[in-house]
Amino acid sequence: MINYLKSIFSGIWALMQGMYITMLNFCRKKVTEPYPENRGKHQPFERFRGELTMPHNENNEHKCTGCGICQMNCPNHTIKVITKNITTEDGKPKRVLDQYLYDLGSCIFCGLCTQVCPQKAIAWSNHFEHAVFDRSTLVKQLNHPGSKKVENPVVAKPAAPAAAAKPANDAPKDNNENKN
Amino acid sequence: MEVKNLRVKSMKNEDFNNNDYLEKYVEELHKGGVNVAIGVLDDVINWGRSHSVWPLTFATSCCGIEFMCVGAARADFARFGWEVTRNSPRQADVIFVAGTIVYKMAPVLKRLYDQMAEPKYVIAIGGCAISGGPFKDSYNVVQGVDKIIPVDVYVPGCPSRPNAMLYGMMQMERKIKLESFFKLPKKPIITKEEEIRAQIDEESKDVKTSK
Amino acid sequence: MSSGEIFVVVFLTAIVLVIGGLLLGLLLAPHSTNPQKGEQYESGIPTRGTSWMQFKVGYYLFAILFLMFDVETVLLFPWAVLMKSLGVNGLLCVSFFLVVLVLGLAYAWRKGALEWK
Amino acid sequence: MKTIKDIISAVAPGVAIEEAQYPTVTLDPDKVRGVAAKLKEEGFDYLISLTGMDYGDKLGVIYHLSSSANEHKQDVIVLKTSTADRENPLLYTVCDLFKSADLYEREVFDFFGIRFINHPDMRRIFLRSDWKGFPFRKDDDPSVNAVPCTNVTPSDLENVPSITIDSDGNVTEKDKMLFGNNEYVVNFGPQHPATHGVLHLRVSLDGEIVKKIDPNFGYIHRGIEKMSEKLTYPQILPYTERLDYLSGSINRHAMCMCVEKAAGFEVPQRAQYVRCILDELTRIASHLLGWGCMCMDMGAITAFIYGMRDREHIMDIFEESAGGRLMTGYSVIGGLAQDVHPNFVNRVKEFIPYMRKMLKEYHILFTGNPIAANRMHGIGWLTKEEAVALGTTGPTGRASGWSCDVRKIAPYAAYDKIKFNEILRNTDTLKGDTFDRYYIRLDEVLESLNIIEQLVNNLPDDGFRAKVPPIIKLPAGEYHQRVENARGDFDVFISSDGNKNPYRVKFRSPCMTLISALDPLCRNEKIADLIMIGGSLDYVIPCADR
Amino acid sequence: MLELTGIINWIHETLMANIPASWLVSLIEYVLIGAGFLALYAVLALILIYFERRICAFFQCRLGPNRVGPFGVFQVIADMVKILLKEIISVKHIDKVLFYSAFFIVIMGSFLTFGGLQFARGVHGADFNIGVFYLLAVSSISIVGVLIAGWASNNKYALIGSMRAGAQVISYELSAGLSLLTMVILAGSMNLSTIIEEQADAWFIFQAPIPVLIALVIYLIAGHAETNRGPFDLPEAESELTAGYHTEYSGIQFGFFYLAEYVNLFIIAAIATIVFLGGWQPFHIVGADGFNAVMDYIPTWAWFFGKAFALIFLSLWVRWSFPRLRIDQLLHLEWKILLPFGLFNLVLMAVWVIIFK
Repeated sequence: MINYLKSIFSGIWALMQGMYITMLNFCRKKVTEPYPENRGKHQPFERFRGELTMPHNENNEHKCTGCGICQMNCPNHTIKVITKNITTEDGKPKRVLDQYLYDLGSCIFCGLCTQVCPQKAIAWSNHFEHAVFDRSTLVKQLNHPGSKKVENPVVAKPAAPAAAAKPANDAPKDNNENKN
Repeated sequence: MEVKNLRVKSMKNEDFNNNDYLEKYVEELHKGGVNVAIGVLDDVINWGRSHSVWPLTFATSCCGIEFMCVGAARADFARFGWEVTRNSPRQADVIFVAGTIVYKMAPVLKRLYDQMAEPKYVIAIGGCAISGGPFKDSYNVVQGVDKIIPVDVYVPGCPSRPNAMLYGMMQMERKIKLESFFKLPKKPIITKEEEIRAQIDEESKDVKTSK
Repeated sequence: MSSGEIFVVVFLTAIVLVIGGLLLGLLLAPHSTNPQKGEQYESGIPTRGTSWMQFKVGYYLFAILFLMFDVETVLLFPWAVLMKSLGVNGLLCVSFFLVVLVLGLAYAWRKGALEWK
Repeated sequence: MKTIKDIISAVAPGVAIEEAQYPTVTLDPDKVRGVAAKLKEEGFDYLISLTGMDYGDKLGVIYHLSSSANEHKQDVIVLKTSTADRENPLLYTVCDLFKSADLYEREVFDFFGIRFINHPDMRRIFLRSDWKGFPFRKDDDPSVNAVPCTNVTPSDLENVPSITIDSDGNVTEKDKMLFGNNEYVVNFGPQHPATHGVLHLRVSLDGEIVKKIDPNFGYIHRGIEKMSEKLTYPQILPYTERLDYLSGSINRHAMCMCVEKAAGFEVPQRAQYVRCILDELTRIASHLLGWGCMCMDMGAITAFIYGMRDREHIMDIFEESAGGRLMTGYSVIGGLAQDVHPNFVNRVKEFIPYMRKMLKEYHILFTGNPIAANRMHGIGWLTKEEAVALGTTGPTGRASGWSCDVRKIAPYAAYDKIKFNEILRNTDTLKGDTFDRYYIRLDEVLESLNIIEQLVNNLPDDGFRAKVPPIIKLPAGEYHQRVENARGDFDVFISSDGNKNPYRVKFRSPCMTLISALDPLCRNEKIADLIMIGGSLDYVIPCADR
Repeated sequence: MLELTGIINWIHETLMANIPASWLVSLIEYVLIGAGFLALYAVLALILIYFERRICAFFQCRLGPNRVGPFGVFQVIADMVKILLKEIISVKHIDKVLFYSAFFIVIMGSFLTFGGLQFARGVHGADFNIGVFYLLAVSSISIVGVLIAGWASNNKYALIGSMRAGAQVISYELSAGLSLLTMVILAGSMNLSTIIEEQADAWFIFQAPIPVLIALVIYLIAGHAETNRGPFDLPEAESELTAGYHTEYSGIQFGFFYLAEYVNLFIIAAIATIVFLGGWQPFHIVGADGFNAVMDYIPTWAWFFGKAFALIFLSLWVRWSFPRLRIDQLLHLEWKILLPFGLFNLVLMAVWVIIFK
C-alpha cells in the first residue's frame, strides 16, 4: 500500500520535472532560422557544395581545356564535356571546349571532379536554391556562351571563394619525415 | 492569376528559378479565356490551398533525414503551415519523394499516390528521385520517379539542404496559386491500367474466399 | 425559450453542419479515378485477407467491467444531489453500497481482470 | 592459450592454412558445416559476415568468423568454399549454428542463386519474387527486368520454399506458407512513420499482441556492391556514405582505411585525428537522431525535436569544414579532402559542454519519465548469447553485455592513442532490455564527447593528406577492414584482381542483423512495444538493403 | 459593461417590435441561435488549432505558423478552405452506412455537448435540471462514432485503433463520471446554472480545496483521455497505426474528426471550468468588496474563456511533454489509480460536506 502511494507520488514528481524542462524550452530563445527572410545574410557556409560552377573572369574566359578528366572521374556521368576542333590563328588545329554540360539533377556532390581537375577550372558555389518545375532545366551548360579558354592560365585565380579541394598532387610534402 | 502578381512572403519573383515555365503554364490555362468571377474565386481557393500543403510522411533514404530536419526546430516548415504531416495518403496533399525509389518500392509509391485525394502534388527531392542520381547505373533503381508518377517540383541535391526543400515548397506554393481550381485534375496519370486492374480483381477474389 | 427548444435547434444545426460540409466537398472538389484509389490503405501494400475478423476478447472484458461500475455510479447520482439534506444517515446507507462496489473492484483486481493480457 | 593456428589444425586436420590478412582455410562444401561447428565449440561463435563470390568458373561463399570471448576477440578466421555447378549450385547451410547466417544466406541466394540445403527459408530477400536472374553473377543481364507497376500479391510474399537432403542423399524441395489462413496479418511499412525507413514488417497479431514478425527487405536495395565493381576506389567512397547515411563519415573512413592499408599509403596523424573526431561527431549525431526517433516512436514528439535541434550543431561543424551536411565527403584515400576550417576547433570545443548540459535535460525529460521508463523496462530481453548468435553488434550488443566495440578490439586510426571506456550495460545479468538499449546510447554520446575532447586538444599538425597516385590499383588479394559505426560492426571486404576496379566489394551491414533480432525480441509483446523495440535497435534500412 | 446578455436582449426586443407574428420571431431567433452556435463552434475550433500549433512549436523551440497573415493567424483559415475543397474518396469494401454515419455521430456528440455549456451570465445553451447528467450522456456518444469509423473502414489499422478507443474511452468515462459525482455532492444540484450560482462567493476549488483538487485532477486526466489526445492518443497513435481510426477518411470527413477533436478539448476544459472553477463567476474574496468590484468589471465571458484556455494550455503542456501510454499502462492508470482514488474522494467529499456545511 505504501509502495503503491509512493510510486504514484514519485511518478507525479518525475512527470512534473519533465514538464519543467519543456517549460524551460518554452521560455528559451527559439532556434528557428527565418529562412526566406534571411536570404543573402545567412547563406550556407562557404565550403558548402551546392552547385558546380565554372568561374569566368571579366573577359568571359574560363580555364577549362576540355581534357575530360572530370568526366572520367564522375561516378555517375553527371558531367559531359563536348569538345570541338578549331584552327587557331597561326593555323594549328586545336581541341577546345565546346559545351560543358552538367546535370544538377543527378549530381551527388562528391567533389571528385574538382579534386582531379588539373586546371582548377571548375569550383563549387554554395548556392542551393535550385528547385524547378521542369526537369530539363536542371541540365546546365557551365561555360558561358561565347567564352573561351584564358590564354595565360598562371595569371587568373578562380573568382569563387569556394575553391573546394586541393588536388592530390598539391598535398603537403612527404609526411613520413614528420612521423618519427 | 498572372505570374507577375504572384506573391510569396519575403521573396521576390525574380528570386525564383524557372519562371518561364510558369508563364507558359498560365498561358495554356488562359487559352479559353477566364471568367472573372471564377478567377476571383480561384484566387481565394488557391490562397487557401497553397498555404496548407500537408505532406505525406514518405521517406526512403538520406533525403528523408534532411526532410526530418525540415520538420525540426532549425528549419521548421511549420512556419509555412506545412507541418501537419499525415501518415495516411487520404489526408495528404503532397508527397515528398525523398530518397531512392527501387523496383520493389515503385508499385508501393504508385499505390500511395493513387490513393491520395485530389488535388495532389508530388515533389521529387534529391538526385535519386529526379533521375536515379547516384544509382543511375544500378539494376534495381527507377531512373526518376517521373517515370511512374507525375512530378510537380524537382529539388536537386544529394541530399538537398533543408532550406533547399523549403525553397522547393515555395515553388510548389507558387504553382498551386496559378492553377485553376475548377479545371482540376488535369494531370496525365501514367498507369498500366490493365495490369493493376487484373491484380486488384484477383485480390478481391482472395478477400471473398477467405470470408 | 425553453431548453428543449434549444436542444432541438442545436441538434438540427449539427445536421446542417455535417451535410453542408459533405455536400461542399462532394460537389466542388475535383475527382479522379483509378483502380487502386478505393483500396484500403495499409502502408502501400495490398491487404491480406479481410479485416473483419473475430477480435480479441480483452477489449470486451473491459466493456463489461465498465458497464457494471457505470450503472452503479449512475445510481449514486440521486443520492449525491440530496447528500446535504440526508446527512450522516444517507452516507451510512450509501457506504454499504459503496463497500460492495469497492469489494467488487478489489476482487477484479485480485483476480487479475484489470491486467491487460 | 591456444593460438589460432592450433585451433584450426585441430578442427580441420590436414588442411592448408593460407596466410593472408587473416588465417584462411579453403574447404570442400560438405566439410564447411563440420568445421564451423567445431570452431563454434572452440569459441568462434560470432559470424561476422558471409560473402557470396562469383569466381568466374565457380560460385562460392566466404565466411568470416570471430569470437565473442575475450581470448580470441581480436582473431578472425576465414573459411572459403565453392561449387562448380553454376546451373543448380547447392551448399550446406550454417544457419542452425549461427542465427545471423539465416539472412546472410538468403542474401547470397538472392545475388548468386546459390541455394542452401536445410535452410528453412529460401525466399528472395532484396529483389522482387518475380525477378529474373541473379544480379551479382558476372554473366547476368539484369536489364531483362522492367520497372514493375503492381505490387506482388500477399501470397507471393508468404510462399516459403526450402530444400532438404536426407541421409540417403535425396534432395527434396518443398513450399510452405508462412502464415495460417486465419491469422490477422498487418503490414507495417514500407511507408510507415515508425519503421525507420522502408522496412516492411508483416506482423501477425492477436489483438494487441504480436505473434510473429516477418521482415521483408529490399524496398531500398540499390545494388551498391554490384555497382562498385564498375567503379574506381575513389568513386566508391561517396557510395559508402549512402549505405548508412547516419554514420556516413564512419563508413567512408572504413573504405578509405581498407584501400590505404591494401595499397600501403601512410596517412598523416592530423588526418587520422580529424577523421576520428568526425567519426565521433557522426556517432553523436546518429545517436541523437536515434534517441529522438525512439522517443517519437513512443509518442514524445518534443523530445525528437530537441534531439534534432542539437544535432544541427554537428551538422554545422560538418558543413563548415567538409562542405556537406549528411554526406560530408571529407575523408579521401590518403587523408582528408581539405584541411579543417579555422573555426573547427572552436566550434567543437563549444559543442562539448553544450551537449553535456543538454544530455542532462534529456535524462530529466525522458529517462526519468515514469511512462517511458515503465514502457521500456523489462521489454524485449536480448541475452548475450542470443546477441552473439544473431550478430547484433554495436550499442545493441553492448546493452546485452557483449563487449564488441571494434574501437577496442581492433583499434584503428587514432583510437589507440586515447583513453576511453567501452560502454557496457548489465554485465552481471548478461541480459539487456529496451531500457538498456535506450540508455546506452546516451552514455555513448557522453563517452564520445570525452573522446572528442582528448582528440581536439591534441590535434597534430603534420598535413592533412598523403601523396597518392592518381589511379589507385590494389594488388590482387582480399582485404578486410572493420570499424565501429553508430550501429555496430561495419566491415568492408574488397576482393581485388589487381585492376583499378575491385572484383567484389562486400559491406557487412550491422543493420541487417539488428532487423533479424526484431522477431525474437517482439514475440508476445504489444504493437506499441514492437515500434519501440524497433526504435531501440535503431536500424537504418538502406544500410541493411545496400 | 461588455456583457453579452445586453446584446441578446436587444436583438430579442428589436425583433419583437418590428415583426408582428410571434412564430416568425421565434423562427428567426432559432436560426440566429443555430448560426451563433455554429459560428462559435467553428471559430473555437479554429482558434484552438492555431493555439495548439503555436504553443506546440514554442514548447519545441521553434516558431510555428507565422507566415500566413499577421503572426500566422490566417493559417487555420487556409487549412479550412483547403480541407473543405478536398476530394472525398469513395472507399471500396466498406460498410457504407456506418462509414458515412461515423463522423456524423462524432460531430453530433461534440455539438450537443457544446450546446449544453454556459458561456457567460445569461448566455447558455440547453439548461436542464439534470445538466451534469446530460453532459455526461451526450459526450459519450462520440465514442460510438469512433468505434464504427474503425469498424466500417475495413482497415486493420483503423480497427485496432477503434478497439483501443473503445477500451480507453469507456474506462475513463467512469472516472470522469465519479469526479463529477463528487462535485454534485458539494453543489447539491445537477443543474449547471445552480452549480455556477453556488460559486458566486467562492469557486468550488476554494470551498473544499482538497477533495475538489483531487476531483479536478482526476477529471482532467480522464477528460484528456476521452478526447483521445496525447499522451492518451492510442486510437490514432501516429507511430503505430499511421492514422488510427480515421485512416480511410479523406477531405472534410477527416475534417470533421479533426474539428471534433479540438472542440472536445475545449468542452473538457469548459466543463472543468464550470464545475470546479466557478464557470463565468469572477474571482471573489469574501469581504474584500473593492477587489470584488474590480473583478466584476471584467466581463463574465472573459472569465469563462480565460479559465478554459488556461486549462487548455495545461493540457497542451502535458500533451507535448509526455510519451504515449501503452494500453496496459492506460488501463492500469484508470482501474488501479484513478478509480480507487475517485471512490475514496467521493467518501472524502461526503464527509467534508457533513463536517463543514
